[in-house]
Amino acid sequence: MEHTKKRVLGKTRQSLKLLVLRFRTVIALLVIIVIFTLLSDTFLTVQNILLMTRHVAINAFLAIGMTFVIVSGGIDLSVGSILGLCGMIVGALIDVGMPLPIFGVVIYFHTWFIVVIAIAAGAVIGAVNGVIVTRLNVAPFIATLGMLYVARGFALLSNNGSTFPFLNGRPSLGNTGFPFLGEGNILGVPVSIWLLVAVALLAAFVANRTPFGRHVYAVGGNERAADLSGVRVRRIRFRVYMISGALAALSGLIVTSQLIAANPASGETYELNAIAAAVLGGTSLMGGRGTIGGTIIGSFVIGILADGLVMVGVSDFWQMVIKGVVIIVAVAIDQLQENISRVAAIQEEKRG
Amino acid sequence: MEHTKKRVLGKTRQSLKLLVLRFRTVIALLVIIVIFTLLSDTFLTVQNILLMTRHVAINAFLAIGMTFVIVSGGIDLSVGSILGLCGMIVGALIDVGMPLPIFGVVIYFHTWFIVVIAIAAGAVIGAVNGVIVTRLNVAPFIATLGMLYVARGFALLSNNGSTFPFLNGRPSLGNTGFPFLGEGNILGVPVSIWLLVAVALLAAFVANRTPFGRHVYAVGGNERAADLSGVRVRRIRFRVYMISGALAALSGLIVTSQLIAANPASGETYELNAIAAAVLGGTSLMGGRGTIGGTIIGSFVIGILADGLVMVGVSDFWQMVIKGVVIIVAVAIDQLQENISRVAAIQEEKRG
Amino acid sequence: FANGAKETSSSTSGKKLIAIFTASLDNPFFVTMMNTAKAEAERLGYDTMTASHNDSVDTQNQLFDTAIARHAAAIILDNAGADASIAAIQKAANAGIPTFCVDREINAKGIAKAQIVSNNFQGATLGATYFAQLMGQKGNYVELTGKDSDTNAHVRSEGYHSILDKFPDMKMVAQQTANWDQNQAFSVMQTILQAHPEINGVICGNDTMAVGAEAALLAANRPDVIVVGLDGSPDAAASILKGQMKATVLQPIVQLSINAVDEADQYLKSGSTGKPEKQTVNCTLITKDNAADLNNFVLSGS
Amino acid sequence: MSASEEILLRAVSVTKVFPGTVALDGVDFNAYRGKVNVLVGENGAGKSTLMKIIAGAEQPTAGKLVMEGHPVRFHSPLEAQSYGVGIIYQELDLCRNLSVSDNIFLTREIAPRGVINFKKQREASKRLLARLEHSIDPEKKVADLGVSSQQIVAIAKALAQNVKILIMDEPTSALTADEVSILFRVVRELKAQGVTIVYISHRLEEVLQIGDFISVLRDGKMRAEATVGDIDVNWIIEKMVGKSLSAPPPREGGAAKRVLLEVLGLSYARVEGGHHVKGASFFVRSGEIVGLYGLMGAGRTELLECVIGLHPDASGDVVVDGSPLPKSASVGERIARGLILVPEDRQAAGIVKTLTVGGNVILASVGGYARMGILPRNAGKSEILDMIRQLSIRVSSSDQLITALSGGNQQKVVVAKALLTKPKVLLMDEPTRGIDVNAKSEIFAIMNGLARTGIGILFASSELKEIVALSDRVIVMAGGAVTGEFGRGAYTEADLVAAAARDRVAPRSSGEG
Ligand SMILES: Nc1ncnc2c1ncn2[C@@H]1O[C@H](COP(=O)(O)OP(=O)(O)OP(=O)(O)O)[C@@H](O)[C@H]1O
Ligand SMILES: Nc1ncnc2c1ncn2[C@@H]1O[C@H](COP(=O)(O)OP(=O)(O)OP(=O)(O)O)[C@@H](O)[C@H]1O
Ligand SMILES: [Mg+2]
Ligand SMILES: [Mg+2]
Repeated sequence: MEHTKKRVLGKTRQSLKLLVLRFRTVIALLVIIVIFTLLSDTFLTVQNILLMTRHVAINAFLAIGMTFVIVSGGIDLSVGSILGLCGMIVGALIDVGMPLPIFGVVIYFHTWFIVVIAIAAGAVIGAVNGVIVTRLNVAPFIATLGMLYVARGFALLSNNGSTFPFLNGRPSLGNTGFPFLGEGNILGVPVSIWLLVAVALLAAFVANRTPFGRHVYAVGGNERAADLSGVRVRRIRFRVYMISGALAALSGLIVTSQLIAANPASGETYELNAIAAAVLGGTSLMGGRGTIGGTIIGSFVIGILADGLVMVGVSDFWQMVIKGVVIIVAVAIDQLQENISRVAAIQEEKRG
Repeated sequence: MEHTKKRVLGKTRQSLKLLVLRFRTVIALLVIIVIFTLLSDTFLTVQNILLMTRHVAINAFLAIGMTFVIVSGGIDLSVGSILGLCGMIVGALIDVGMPLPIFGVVIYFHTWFIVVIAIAAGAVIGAVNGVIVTRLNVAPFIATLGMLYVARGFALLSNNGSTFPFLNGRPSLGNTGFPFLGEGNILGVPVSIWLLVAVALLAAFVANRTPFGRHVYAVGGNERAADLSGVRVRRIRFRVYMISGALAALSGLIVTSQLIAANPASGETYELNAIAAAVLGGTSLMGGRGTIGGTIIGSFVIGILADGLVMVGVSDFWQMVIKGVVIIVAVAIDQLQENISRVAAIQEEKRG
Repeated sequence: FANGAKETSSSTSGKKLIAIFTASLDNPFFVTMMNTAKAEAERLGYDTMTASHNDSVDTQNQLFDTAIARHAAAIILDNAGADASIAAIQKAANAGIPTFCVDREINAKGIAKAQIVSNNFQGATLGATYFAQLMGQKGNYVELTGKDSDTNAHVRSEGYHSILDKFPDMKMVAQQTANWDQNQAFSVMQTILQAHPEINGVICGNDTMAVGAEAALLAANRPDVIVVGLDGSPDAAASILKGQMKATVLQPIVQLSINAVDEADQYLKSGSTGKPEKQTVNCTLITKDNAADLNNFVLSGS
Repeated sequence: MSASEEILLRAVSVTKVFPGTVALDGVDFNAYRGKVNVLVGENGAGKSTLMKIIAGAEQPTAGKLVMEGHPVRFHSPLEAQSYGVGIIYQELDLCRNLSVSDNIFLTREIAPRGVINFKKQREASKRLLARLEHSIDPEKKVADLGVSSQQIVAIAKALAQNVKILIMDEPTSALTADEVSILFRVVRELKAQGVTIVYISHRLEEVLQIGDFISVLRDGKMRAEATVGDIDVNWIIEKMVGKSLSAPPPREGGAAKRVLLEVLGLSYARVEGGHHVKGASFFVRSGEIVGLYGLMGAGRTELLECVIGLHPDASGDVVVDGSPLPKSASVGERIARGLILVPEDRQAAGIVKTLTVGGNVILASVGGYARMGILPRNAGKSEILDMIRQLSIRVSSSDQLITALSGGNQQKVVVAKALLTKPKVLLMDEPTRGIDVNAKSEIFAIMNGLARTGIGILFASSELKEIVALSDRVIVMAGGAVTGEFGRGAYTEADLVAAAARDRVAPRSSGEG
């Protein structure tokens, strides 16, 4: 009896601790939200929340792909460049179409097909990363660092450094409607938010409920063990880069659609925000640990911080400092909290 | 007898293999040099070699510090920002001195003392990285990513985003002579090259011939085993960040001295070049493996590529693409060669 | 989003809000733009919100969203891209917020309420003409261009060549981008000097690069090489006074910024700026004769 | 042996070459259907390599596999699995970040229509663990389990597949006697179901107990094959080492000497409640070998880790050679004072894989070779070579990477590293885990020799025979507490077992004294 009671108590304490640990990023998020709400009365309005969520979405797509890559034990520095390059591909396809010189014609695709092409292009670039990592055995950091330069180079080369403007399309070519992706609403909620919800749910499902997802965690946790257990390690690692590339392309589509213009410099340094979001959300850079939900929350912390600081008028330079401090402090608290709860447990034990 | 002979043979083969492995980056370097020599007749002149070495030096200092950090199992993304911030500190000290409002005076330091202060400042920032990593248990990638933002923010704040120009100093204040560091010559060879030689030799010595160096390799190879062997893991990890910070400051001094102006944006994205140089030189991002010699060669590959492409007039966009491809290919060849020599060794073993 | 913005903005203090967005704050040019506009707006009784987009169109787009969310009355903008900024400005217009472009124009008419820019092309021709004159209309020169993805880099380059290409004896031996960056200009200049020691002049797309190139030339002991920049930055002016750089071209950013805010004020009060949309203000050549009168982008006596 | 026995799987002149080593040299191996085929051999004989080839984890350099009469080639573990080959690896290759049931069903997820049915997996895991008489929570993370529980999970994982042939590479090295007998029951059940077992162990009595056929590998060559009924331990040892081994010389129990290590009231709390170690007090005298016996999870590992200073938040006093250690003393300071630990898990805590053999041996004492912070060229080279000789570590050179050594030789390197620090008290956690008989007797001889020189040795072991043979005194732990202490000759094996089982009355998490 006694024993059972103690055990139940232990369990309650355990779950409370887990709860705190789990919600540390949520708590950080809430703190940030409260602060900004006090400092700015337009901060906590439906309109502003929708707005910030749209901003968050762009980073969140990258961060979701990044989460798969990091959980598998890799890293993808090329997402920002892929975003830029895929945006340029969309721009080129809408603006100048696809010239087929041998036939002397130019093909213009339907908008939806262009979207599909762009995402496929992202997946293919991701696949190239995957091949370099899995077949040429180049460390992910280096492989994707190389791709960061290569993809950005091609994005700049694609239109000689210039933007593709006015991507409204032409009705005569059947390629109108592209701005809908970035600026359209469905049931009063922006398309990009719907997409974020859909992608996040799908990603969480894949991560938790499919063999592929389990294998990603297994590979990141202990590659050798996964290999010996029959996990097709290479295939898994290859695919996470494809996913990351495809999601970077999706992000590129939304950026391009919002601007109704494709800019070759789009997405520069976004990889750092994506990594920061994933890690703030509890993803371990050692691989094997991380959740999509955490990553989404991490994206919100980064995004709301950026928007909120602008709203309350903090200078650019201080924004940088604050962002850096928040990243470090949030992750440090993660560690501290783990320690604190450990010490608490030990103390309780000493009394008992 | 028989046995001894076999052993000797084995040794020769082993060392031949090691030789090939060791010189793969040298071979890449030679290829690059040959190509540029063919494309530009001023490329292989003493003067140009000295010039390129000076350009290489700036990255090499960062890369040497980075090598210690990576070998210990960490990474330092903040070196570029530390470079910029320490440059601004020098600029401020020469330009406006150190005002002591309570005494109503402004102190101007002697140039050499300013140099010391700047390097100490770099070491202190590195130490902060070290504390965050070792005491707050924040992953190095995140700790130094945070510092990347914080240090850059402070660099920009230090003079409100402006440069400190004309750092020639004033004879009346005894702080002249600063440009000597970046532009002076000793025995016909630029000071920064002498510094590079000195720092590289010292770093190689520390890595190979001191207990500290051995411990860095042990910590990077297996932290737990090192810990159980009595290695003060935290202290070692702390110190590598200090070294990296101090060397970033040195690099910042040279950059600032060359420009005779401190620019708050100096060093942006330099961390990527430093990491690339270390990895091209054979440093493993998993920790435990890497040499200073290799890193120096890696720095030359990166630096000569950049200068050579400018000399032969390749466009910026193509420079990016080529740089990315070279990074990937060089590391891929590294892996390939290791595989090939492994297969060769096995074949030999079969015959023998 | 078009609906919410109709009821006009008032912040806690009851004042209307003007958002001021500039490129990057690590260049005194943009800092001056921001500070001038901010001071003028506050003088006219507005609240201000300032930020920089670091030449990222996406960041700029998000800043616009934020301005719209805060019901800004007007936006003063030094934009991130002539084409890629249009959508954001259009979005603000749809939300009833007028945008006034400063310094950089956009490739569309009727969307921004005003585009008050210095005449980059004219400025470049000024600099190039003086450069050619200093060179004696002959010799080898190098051009350092700005970021390739920046329209102004191209406009200025075209301005330079519209003049320099007329002189058959002036030969451009190298053209490289230094991405508006001081360090990169320094290093690229050193390298080019190796390949082409025979040069007599360097013409740069902005002053930051000119100052970097000048440092490289001094280090190489080539004070004879003529360096000309563009912007009229304090560093360049000081360099000219020291006899190092030979000239720069002042973009009257202070005037542009004040005009933009004044016109915004005018528009908010009367519904019209009373001026055409495109307004170009001519640039002024700065040489050792007038560099001393230049103080933080303001030429006294002009 | 009878020719009528059917061979399920046959390895035909399999050769495997690693750079620097011929691990297998034309090895023929037969696995008889429905039998327990035992494979023995010294450390580095090539047993694990042969098994990895059969399981598709390594590719043979030459030779082939024949399964049920057809030549087969397994390019991946998955392919081998599809032929019904299951394996429990020596290195316990589990994903520590995943739950027990995730590990058990890795690549064999119960996922109709691509969606995993976790409930079914959990239930199936429970059943498998129950079959091994364990009630490990299937949702628990493997990282939160002790070594022996992990071993159980690895076994359960292998049992989860429908195997024709099950390879067990030292499955009992981390198990207690009770657990071993449970495992043997399962092995017999499997056998009865017609499953072919390949069984590797260094515990030779075990081999005789469970095996039907035995094959002996030495230096990468197959030396002998026999029916277990026809042979005895001496036969195995003779085939394994090429000569018969004399029993370790009995140690003369030295008279009571100076106390070198005294531990007083050592406690180390468990995060989730209870204690790893609770109020442990004991001492070790000069020239004395003290055995530390206990069942799985008794807390021996943690006790030793606390003594060496790995857990700064442990309470209690440690006195070395008369002077108390400050609570805050780091591992390095404790090493300097004459303590050193040879850890249990050599992969995770023993060796540094990126270093050479020499680099590993000198790691804990490298500071001592420095003159004014600088190491002389070839610092400690002669001592390293001495150690390599003394412990007969099989290497071609001290500059060889340690990863090229077999498990047993790697363990010797770890011992060498400890000895080079000239310890007063040597702490050894399962020093013979995964070490062959030859190396074992060498290690015993070394321990005896060290004790003779006045060093005190405290070693934890799960092997009763080892404890009894070697110890001057035995300390028994259960549930984190010391439950018994016995002088040489003053106890029976039953006494030790009884003391070790003292906490089994109440579940471990209750944390009673
Ligand atoms: N990946 C590898 N690279 C190089 N050599 C290896 C590798 N794996 C094993 N070896 C070598 O092959 C030989 C056989 O090793 P193996 O692990 O099969 O021995 P074992 O009989 O299982 O020994 P133990 O009883 O210690 O587990 C050893 O000499 C070992 O050094
Ligand atoms: N069944 C279990 N359930 C939960 N935790 C366990 C279990 N078994 C072991 N552990 C964990 O492992 C710790 C020590 O176990 P370990 O097996 O290493 O102890 P030990 O006495 O050193 O035994 P051995 O060295 O024989 O494995 C325990 O304190 C506990 O944290
Ligand atoms: Mg083995
Ligand atoms: Mg143990």
